This record gives sequence, structure tokens and C-alpha cells, in this order.
Amino acid sequence: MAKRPSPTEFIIERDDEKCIACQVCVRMCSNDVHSYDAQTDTVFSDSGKCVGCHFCETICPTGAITIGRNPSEFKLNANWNAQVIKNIIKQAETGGVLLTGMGCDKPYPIYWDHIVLNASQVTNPSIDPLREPMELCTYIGRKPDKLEMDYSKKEPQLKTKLNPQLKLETPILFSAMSYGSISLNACKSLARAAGEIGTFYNTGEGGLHKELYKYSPNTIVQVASGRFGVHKEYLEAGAAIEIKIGQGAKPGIGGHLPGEKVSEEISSTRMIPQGTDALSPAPHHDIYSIEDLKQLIYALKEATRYKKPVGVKIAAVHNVAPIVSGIVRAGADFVAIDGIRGGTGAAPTVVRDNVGIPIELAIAVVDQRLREEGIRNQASIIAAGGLRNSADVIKAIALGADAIYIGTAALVAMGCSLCQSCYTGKCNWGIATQDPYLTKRLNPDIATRRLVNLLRAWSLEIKEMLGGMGINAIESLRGNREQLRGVGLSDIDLELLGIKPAGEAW
Amino acid sequence: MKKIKNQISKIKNSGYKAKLKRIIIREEYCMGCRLCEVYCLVQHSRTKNIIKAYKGEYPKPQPRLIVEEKGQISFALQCRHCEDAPCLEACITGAIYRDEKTGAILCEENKCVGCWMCIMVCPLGVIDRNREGKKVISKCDLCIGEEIPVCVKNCPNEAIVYEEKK
Amino acid sequence: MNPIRNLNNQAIKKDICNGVNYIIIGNGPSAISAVRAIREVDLRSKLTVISDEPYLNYSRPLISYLLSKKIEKDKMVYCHEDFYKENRVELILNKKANKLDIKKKNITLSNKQIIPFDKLLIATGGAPIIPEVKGRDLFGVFTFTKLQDAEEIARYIRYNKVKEAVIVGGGLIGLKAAEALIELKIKVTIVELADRILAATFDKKASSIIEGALEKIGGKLLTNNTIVEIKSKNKKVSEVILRDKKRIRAELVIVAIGVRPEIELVKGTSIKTNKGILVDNFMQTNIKDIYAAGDCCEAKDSLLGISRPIAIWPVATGQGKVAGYNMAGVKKEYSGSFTMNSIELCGIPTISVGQTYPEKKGYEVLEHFDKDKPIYKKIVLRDNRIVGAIFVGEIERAGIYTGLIKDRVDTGSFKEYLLKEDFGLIILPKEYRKHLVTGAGIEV
Amino acid sequence: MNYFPGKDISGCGLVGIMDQSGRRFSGRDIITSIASMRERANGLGGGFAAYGIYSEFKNHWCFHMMFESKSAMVQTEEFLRDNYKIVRDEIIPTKEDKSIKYRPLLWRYFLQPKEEKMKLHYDITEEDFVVKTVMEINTRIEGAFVASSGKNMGVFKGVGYPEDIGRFYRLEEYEAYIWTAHGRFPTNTVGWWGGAHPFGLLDWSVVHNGEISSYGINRRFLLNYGYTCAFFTDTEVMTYLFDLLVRKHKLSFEIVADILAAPFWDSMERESPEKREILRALRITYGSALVNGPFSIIVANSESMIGLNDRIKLRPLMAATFENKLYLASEESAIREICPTPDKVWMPKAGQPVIGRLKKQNG
Repeated sequence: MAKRPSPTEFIIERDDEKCIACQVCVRMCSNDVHSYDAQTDTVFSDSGKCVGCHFCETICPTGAITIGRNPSEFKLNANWNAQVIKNIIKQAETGGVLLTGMGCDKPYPIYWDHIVLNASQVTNPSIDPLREPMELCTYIGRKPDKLEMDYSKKEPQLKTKLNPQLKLETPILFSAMSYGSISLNACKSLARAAGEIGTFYNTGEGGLHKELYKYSPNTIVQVASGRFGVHKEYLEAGAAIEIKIGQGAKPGIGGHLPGEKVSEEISSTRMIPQGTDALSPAPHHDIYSIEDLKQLIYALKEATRYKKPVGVKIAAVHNVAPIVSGIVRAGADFVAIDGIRGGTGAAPTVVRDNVGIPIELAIAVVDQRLREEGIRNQASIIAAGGLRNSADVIKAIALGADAIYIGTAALVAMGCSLCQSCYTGKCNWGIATQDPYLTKRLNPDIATRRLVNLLRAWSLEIKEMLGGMGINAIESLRGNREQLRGVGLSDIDLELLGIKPAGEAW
Repeated sequence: MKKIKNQISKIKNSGYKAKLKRIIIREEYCMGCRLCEVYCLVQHSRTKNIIKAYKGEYPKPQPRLIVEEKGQISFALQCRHCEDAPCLEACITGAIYRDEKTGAILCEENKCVGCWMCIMVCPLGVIDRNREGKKVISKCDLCIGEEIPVCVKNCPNEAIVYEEKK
Repeated sequence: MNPIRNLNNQAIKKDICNGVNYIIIGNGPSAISAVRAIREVDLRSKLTVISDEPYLNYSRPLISYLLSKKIEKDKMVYCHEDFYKENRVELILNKKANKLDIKKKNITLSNKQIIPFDKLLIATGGAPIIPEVKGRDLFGVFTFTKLQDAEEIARYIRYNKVKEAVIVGGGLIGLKAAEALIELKIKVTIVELADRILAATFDKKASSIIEGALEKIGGKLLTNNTIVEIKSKNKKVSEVILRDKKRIRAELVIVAIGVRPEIELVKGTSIKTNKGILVDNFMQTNIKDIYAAGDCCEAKDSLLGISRPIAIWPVATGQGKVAGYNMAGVKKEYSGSFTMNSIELCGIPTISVGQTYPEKKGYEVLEHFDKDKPIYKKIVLRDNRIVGAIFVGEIERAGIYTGLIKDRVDTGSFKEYLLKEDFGLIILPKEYRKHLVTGAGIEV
Repeated sequence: MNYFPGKDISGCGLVGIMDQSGRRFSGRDIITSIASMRERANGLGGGFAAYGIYSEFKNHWCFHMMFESKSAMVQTEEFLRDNYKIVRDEIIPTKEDKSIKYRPLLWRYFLQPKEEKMKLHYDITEEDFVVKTVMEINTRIEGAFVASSGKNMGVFKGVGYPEDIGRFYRLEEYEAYIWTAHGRFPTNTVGWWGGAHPFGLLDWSVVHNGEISSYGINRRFLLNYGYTCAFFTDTEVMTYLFDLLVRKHKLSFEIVADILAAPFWDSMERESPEKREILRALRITYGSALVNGPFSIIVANSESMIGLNDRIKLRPLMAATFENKLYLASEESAIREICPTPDKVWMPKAGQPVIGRLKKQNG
């Protein structure tokens, strides 16, 4: 048959009355969408190359560019919709796995949007966060079953020694994004913002670039299946260590950083030869069972002389509650659970969109299970996977998470418009790229400021909502599902989430 | 005697030795979009309207800054308004002067005769000949009347910033 | 630290111990520049400027513009009356300093007035060289360096309806004069002793471009020639006779074969001179408290490493500033200078800097020549360092090269880009580039 | 006394009186005192706890039971008999009062756990065995409720105004060294006899004014330690927290106050490094036991009585002493009603416990 290119996804409309042919768009588009014709002093656009990142639209000084969806339609078909057809066409041409970036975009139910919060009325005063202290400080790490005190002296003495803890000024951390998947400037911005806010960012499996060592008090270093860039200094640089078993966007599969992205800097950071593919195996080849994980946890604790919390990150899958229980019993000080909507720099579309469970259900069942087993205090739970705003955060915490990880939201704060083309390495916003021409577009001063603003804004909103509930410390909300009610959820959803339906009183 | 004192205080207070702002270039963040150039051109056009400046003014207005680009490095360069400004010393007409308030090195166009001495001595090469028909120079004036020069204001990546001299 | 702020602190100290009597002879750029420097440091002391010209001040390079009526006389002033008032300068005009008594530390003016000084700056500038030719004192023979010259020439042209003129000397002054006269619709013949015009600053190619342009606007050029006699009719110039016996009709002769330092005042004193007054690195003569700056003195040529007069504006202002600071007690060393010129001739902008025409071996030359436009660029290097440059037709960003010469930058790593079209700071080594954009008092 | 006008809309009234020398006194005073705060109750609940009232059975567990039906009583007795030796059982004496409309069957049992039954549970303490029993009855036997289960103490409560309840139970005829009382204005649960305060477990009794916003997590925190909250009341949670922290974790009342009404992180900074370390460890470990929201409580056990406010003092609590007696009440007037000239009256600060302890008796 005839060669059949997939229809373009976007249409670029250029208002000729407004276009001054300044060529800013021509210079800026890494996908070479725009071109300038000197003969006619006109700028042309090739919509077929557009990924819909909106950089040109944002930067055009006259607002001459509009990126719209291609109105061209296939015949309406609920089953064989346009995306399905396009994917088949693409695969028929390439014979390959379809790749994508960011988190699952399928319309699975978003439970956050079916959960509502409580507020005080009459019987219990709400608290004004602008006038009264409102505490978001959160400690991540293993808590003892009880504290033992010695009352023999005049003042009581603490007999129990606490395990190492991470102190968060707000219960939001930046989730694992490796140097490699994102640019060094993006890493720096996350690190600096974490420092300014008093929280942590996570190296992902990209190792720690030498310029990032100075941010180590706010760094969680990750140990993943590829063990890239893992060495003594690396482990010691982290405030905590996270063993990555899985990721919400691609549970059960490994990672792949193409060789062309493995620049000199990345090669030295990851400790792999320049230009070679960085392949993270699907499993850790030294972890084939829970007792192997225990060994790795304790090996890392030994290596860092029990001075840092060691946690484990997994993707939320069907059996998540027993798995987390096992991980806690294996000695993890915190467990990060990444739901199906968690982001990625590159993943097979089919995996991203079809594997794993929503984070809301995962947190609910894990928290409940750990409490029933009496081990909830032994590890902190960090929820991750597509949390979009402070309401999602506060609901996650009320469901039982100690803190939450944000990745996508942080990227959006830095400029990302979710074009899902991270895997191409041509990110116009200078985030998911290593091209020095593009990475300089992310000025860490600006990005840091924006990240700090985002966390400040969310923290303020959380305080407002807490105050409204008459609560002045985040720990009084953590796991406090009485403050949640479900709207439009089935009985079994409500049961799994451990919340009552809206309308039901205490 | 009082008069002398007044005069002395006038000299002492005279202008640019106070805290002044300067444009600082941070080439590591310059994207090379040239929006600074676009806005500079508009600011120094007759209409100050971006579409008219580009589409309706002839001769085409001239930006007062230069964007240099090579490989992945780029930066916008405009007059540094040097403290020890060689152009000021080289100007044979007194057309180039320092604005006492802002410390900007400015050119009084009706004094300038276009001898290009300033072009010869400017080590940054940021003084240009006017190409709009006058035999005078063309240089950055820190956007007289604007609180922040337009190149700084419109730089999308803060690669040019306007900061108080430390 | 801000050096200016330091100076201000010193200025405040100085306020307490005022009482230095500063005298500056001359009212040109170096004098003005010295006034600025002195007043930056010392606000109270007495400061007197003496000029033998009747004008407030004016820019000598502008006289050709005045002659061609491109500018009005009031535009010649580059420093307003307010300047003297604001800086509390006592201005003595139209008085020549005739005598300098080093021992008594005073000077005698043309009106016999004796003025004492504590610190003296001699900034008497230059004087035109007039060749020993017959008829040189005739009515209609002029030099062309002062405002008065331009005014007199203009008056002479007007009264005598001058149609033809001869200009002796194809240097910058001669050519600017020629251009002005051509503008006034006078037929001009330039007589140049060398084989080409602008021989002192240009190379042959550059000269020939200008020669071509000169011809285009109607200027006639005779090279390898000079005048031997000026003939008159009715006591007025009528004709010049050249070395080759050729005769050229001319009602006006402008002698522009160069300037020499004006050092008459120090003749017979113990102040050492060569061609000009000799000064040290602080612009002080061999006599304490007596300084010299500008066209009258000889200072370090940083390219050639010798002392010689460099009669150009920026050098004069630079020297005046250094002299002023040192007179006021702030040690400042003169970094030296080198010759450079910017001039637009016949509509072609040109810039020449340093050694443009090396005759000895050991130099490397880079060239770009576009005959049609015409554009000519030339870089002269020695040991990878630029020592000279010529720009004809396109002078944009020429100052960068001047800077590279001044800072003696090793261009080894970027030599091949020097004459590329997109030459700019970006090709310079990053450190130097950063120094340039952040230096000069701007710290990042 | 109401220091937060406009905030304290729902208002329960609390009173606690303790003679720290151990001298017992009649229930007349506390009825008078709580009656003065009739305004703070709405007739949907009132109750008292009394310590030292059963000295002849002071070594036996005394269960105050409420039965809604005869069958519930039969089932309960069967269950009790299985596990305990019933030393004595009797109806709780009452005096009919026209304001008390409905009443369950009220019975009290003096019990001795059977060794062989306790042995079935590996390594269980007698207290835990009793707790287990109480939880079993309360959750498993329909219509049966254990109002109190301590030794030498009892809880007397019901639906009605507290002074009516007091007279109904003939409390002026009892003598105790600690009395606590509660007049209820319920907002969360409808009025029923078992839901009235005080809540009792073992020898703990809790009277409480407030609404605990952290209830959800406090309850789930207790779940982690094996407590099942059957009644969905704040008081129940409070009682179990005290039981866990004081009895099981062996923490002092001062420490428990620092957990339940934890100081703010900022104010910890002003403490000595040692104190700060302890407070920080407490909050990290027991953050989920922080009781958030407005409350004032009076908690008693056989050796002590503690008054405590929430961390920002959103509910009233006053304290006074007179000779050996410690008084706690929602309003100062309720204290002065029975003790017109106290030695000292003060308003405890937010989160600062007032602790009355039984002075060590010789022998």
C-alpha cells in the first residue's frame, strides 16, 4: 500500500497580520517546525513536526502563533478511536514499541476528585493560619513502638534512641528524576528549591553530578537496578537512600537512556562509557526475593553506619499492601509508593497506560494493612504518582501518607507543558534534554523561584484547609480519614479507601 | 564662601557615583531567542508599536544591542556604560556624555558629527553607526524613561538582568 | 570596591588641607580632562586655566565641519561655560603664557601679568608645521588647525570667491580640508610628498580606496610631489609651483603637512624636551610639580615602546586625566597609548590603529578585501598579538581590535576568526570576554 | 468562665475534686458544683466517677453494667462467669426521679479473673485480661455496656442533667477521695446511657469537653496498638490513649501531656537542648497521638487526677486548691460554689497539665 504517514496531531496557525518575521520561533524550536524564507521575508511552519510543547506560542512577541489540535477526524468510533488508529499506523511502519513520556493520560477514575474534605462549623473552631501557628513539619523515618524514659533523675531522661529521620518543613518532596532524564539545570533547580523550602529532592538513578554535591543536605540518593553512579561518596552525600524497585509509569520494567544522551558529563556521573546506552535492568539482579531486599537495605545501612534512613520505592501494583508490609519488615525506614499516574522520562506507552493501580487506593490499603499489623510506625509512607495540587496532597496525607512526592507538578512549574515527548531529548523548555543549546533555557534562578513558589503556595493552601478543619498540626490529619468523605464512589471503593460517603456523620 | 560651599556640594553630589544599576549579562542562560533585539528595536522605533515598527517603518528601526551567537553560546551585548568610558574620552564633540542621574553614557545626536572615534575605542564594539539615515552613532541608552531597559524586561530567561552595581 | 568611592574619600581628606594653586596652560581636551580629574579629588583648591585663544573652548577636529558648513560655530564648543563654573575654574582667555620661571614657580602672561603656581600643567597642544617655501607668508596661505584658521579661510573664500585651491599634504588634516573645500564647490588639488595619501596611517590598498573615492568627488591628487613656491597676484595667492616645475592655479593654499608639539614656553628652561616635552609615567616633567599632557608632550607609545608625541584626541584626554590625578595627589600611572585614527573621507568611514604598514619582517598580516563595496580590513600581528589594524568601508566593532591591541591579547587560539563576518566578543577567550563585559567597574 | 466567647458554642461542664490526702468525702459537693453549670449541659447526658467507694472489695474488679434487656444480662453473666469468679453482684441502688424517663438495668459485679482462663492468653497481664473482657462485652453482646471496670471505683452516668443523675444514683450517700463529674451537651452522638461521661476503663475515667478533630488518626493510631474503638466517642479515644501511654508505655502524666497537647515545634526551640530532644522525640514517635482540636479533660485513676487543655486552649479549664483538695472545673464559679475561699485559683495554660496525686500513705 501507499506510504501512509500518521496525521499530524497539531495545527500551527500563524496570524500573518501579527507575524513580524522576527524569527524568534525559528530560532527556538528544537523540532525545526518553523523556518524563515528570506526571499519573501516570511516565516513558515511545518505542523507535522510539532509536538505541542507551546514554547513558540509562549515566546512569540506578538502572539501570532496558536497551536491547535488538528481537527481532522476519523469516523467516530468509541472502540477504534483516533489514538488507537494512529498508534497502529505508527507501529505498522516502525515495528517497534511505542514510546512516551510523563504519566498515564488515560481517563481512569481519579479518586482525588471523588473525595471531599471536612471543615469545622460551630462545634469546633476553625483556626486562622495567618494568626495562629500551623505546623506542617514532618519527619520521615522509622519511629519506635514506644519511647522509654528514665525518671530516676530530677528531669526525665530519654532512654530510647531515635532512628535517623528526615525533617521536612512541608510534607512534599521532589520525586526521583535523574540527571540524564532531566538536565543539570533542572536538577540544580530542584536541589536549590528543596534547600530553600526545607525538603528533599531525589537523584533518581542518574548518580550525583559533582556540581550537585553541595546540595547533599537536601538530597535523597537513589540506588536502582543499574546502580549507576553508586559509590561510597554518593551514598554518603545523601541525606537518605532510596532503593528503587519500581516506578509507577513503568512497573516491572527497567530504564533505558539512549547512548546519544550519554554525554561526557553524564558518563562520568553515571560511571559508564560515553555514548553507550544506560540500561537499568527490570529487576535488581541481586534482589529476587524479600530477603534479598533486606540484605541490600542492611548493606546500605552498614555502608552509611546507620546514620541515614534507607527507604524503598515501588510501583503501586495489585498486591501492594502485603508487599509494603514485607518491605517494612525487611527494615525499610520509608516506603515510596508510585501510582499508575506517575511520570517518566521514557516508557513504553502500553506499559505506562495499563500497568499498576491508582495511588489513592494503594495508600489507603497500605496504611490500613500496616496499622492492622501494628507496624505502621516502623516506616514512613511517601505517596507519589500524579499528585496535581494541594488538595491531592492533603487528601493523600489524610488517607495515610506521611508525605508525598511530586515530579510532574515540579516539571510543570519549571515550564513543562506535558507534551509527553521527553524521550526525544529535544525538550524546548530545557528540562528533559541534554543538548547544551536547550539546557541553558532553564535558568535555575527562575526555576528555583518557581518551584519554591509552588511549594509555598501549596503549603499555604494546606494550612488553610487544615485550619478549616480545626487542626493545627499535619500529624493530626495524617491517616485521619474521618476528615474525608467520598462522593460518587461505590461501596467497595469507599471500603478500600476507608472513608465514609459524603452525608454520613462521624 | 557660601557660594563656594554650594558649588562644592554640587560637585560632590553630582550624579553617577551614587548607586547605579547596570545591565548584567549571564550568557549561560541566553537562549539566543533575540527577543531583546526585537524589543530594543521597537523601543527605539518611531511608533514604539511592535507590529508597526517591523511592518510600517522605513528605514527599519535599528536595535541598540548586539546578539552574538556561536554554536550553543550566545549573549546580548549592549553598552556597558563603563565607569572609565573610553568613548567619553574619545568624543571630539562632547556629544557623548554621562547622564548624571542614571550614569548612562548617552549621545546627544545633534552634537554628534559621526567621526566614529567612539567606535574606534569601544573595546566591546557596541557602538554602531546609525543606519536610519543620520550621520550619528547608535548606542544603548538604557531605554530613557523606562524603569527597566526593555531588553532586560523582556528577556524570557533572565539572561540579562538589571542590577544595582555592587 | 569602587575606585571612585575611594577617590571621594580622599577628596574629603583633601578638603581639609586645601590651598594648592593649580595652573593649567591650554584649554584643549587634555586641559579639560585634567580639570575633571583634579576636581574629582580636590574640590577646594584654586584652579586656573589659561588659553591664548579667545574662545571658551572648542573642538579642533571639528574645524573642517565648520568650514564645510556642516555645523554651526556654537556646536564647536564641547564643554559649556557651566563646566568652568561648576568646577570653580578661573578661566583666563586670550592671554598667552610667555614665560615660565621654574624657580619662582610662576608664569608671565602676554599682558605681563605674573601668575604663581604650586602645580602646573602644560597643555599647549600642537602647532602646524610650515615648510620653508617661498611665498608662505602670502595672503591666501593658511594652515588648518585652529578655529581661527577655519574662520579666516571661510572669510577669505567668501571675499575672494575662491574657485581653485591647493592643499599641501595628503594627511588627515589635508584630506579633511580638501573634503570641506570640495563641499564648498572649490576645485581642489592635493599635493603629497609621499607616493600616496595618508601614508602615515594607511597602507597602499587603503590609501588607494580613498584616493579613488576622492577622485570620484572631484578631488585631484598629485603624489610624489611638493610645492616649491607660491606665487601671488595683487598680494594674493594665484599659483603654486611644484617640484616638477608644474604650475597649478590656486587662489587658496592650505598647508597641512603636519603638526609639531608646541613647546615654545619651555624653551630655555631646564625642562627636558625632545620633539615634545618629556614626561615620566605620571605625566610629570623632569621638574617637580610641572606636568605636561596632550599634543605638546611625548609619552610612552605602548606599541613601539618608545616615547613620542601622539597627537590625537583620546590620548590627550587620557594624559590630561592622569596628569590631573597626579597633580591632585592621587598616584595614577599612564598606561601608554598608541596611534589611532577614525575619519570618514568622501563618505567612506575608516579606522586605522597602530602599526598598519610594517616594514620590517616578523609580522603576520590578515586581510579581507572586497573591491566592489569597497571594504578593506587588515590586521597586523606580531607573535600572535595584534599590533595594527585598518578598516575601510566597514568599521563596525573595530573597537574590539583596538582593545585587543591595548590589552596585548594573544590571539593564537582564535586568529582565524578575526576577520570573519560574525567576529565579535564571542570568539574571544571566555575569561577575557567576561573581563570585558564585567570589568570597567562592573562587578558581577 | 469563658475565655473564648463565640468559639465555645458547644459546652460541656466538667468538675473534678480530689482530696490528695486520701480522705474520702460525700458526693454532695460535686453535685452542687456541676449543678451550677446547668447552662453548659442540655440534659442529654450526665455522670460521675468516684474513687475509693468500695473499700471492702478494693482488690476486686468492679464492673458497672448497663443492660438494655434481660437477655443481655444473661449473656453477660454467662460470659463473666466463664472467665471470672463473681465475688458479689447486686443492683446499683437508685432513687427514682421524675426527670429520668428511661433507664436501663443497672448492675454491678465484683470480679476475680480465673487464673486458668488468663493462662490461655500467653503472658497477659490481669489488666489486659480485663480490658479484653470489656471490649468483648461492649462489642459482642448486644445491649450490654460496661460503664466502668476498675477497682474500688465506679462510674455513674445516664441521660439527664448531671445533678438529676447524681441524685438518681444517690451519690450523696457515697464517699470518695476523687470525684469527677460531667454535664453533657452532645454534638456528635445522640444521647444514650452508655455514651454519657465519664468513660471508664480499668480504673481510668475521663470526662471531656470538646471535639477532637484528630479523632480519625488517634483512633487509627490506637488500632496500631491493638485498641478497637467501639463507641466512636472522643472520650473513649482519650481513655485508651491514657491507658496506652501511662499504663503500657509507662510515661509520666507530664510526658503524656506533652504528647496529647504537644508544644509547637517553634516553642520547643526555646527549651533546653535536653528538653527539646525529648519533646522532639515525643512528637516524632507519638505524633498520631496528638489530640488536635478544642478540649479540656479531667482524667482520673485511683492515684491521681489530671486536668488538661488542648495545645491552644480552645476550651475552658480552671484549677484551685484548698488545703489538701484540688479542684478542677470548666468555670471558676463552679469551684467557688463549693469552696468559696480557695488558697489558690489559676487558669492552666494551653497544654499544661494540672496533676493531683494521692500522697503516699504510710503502710
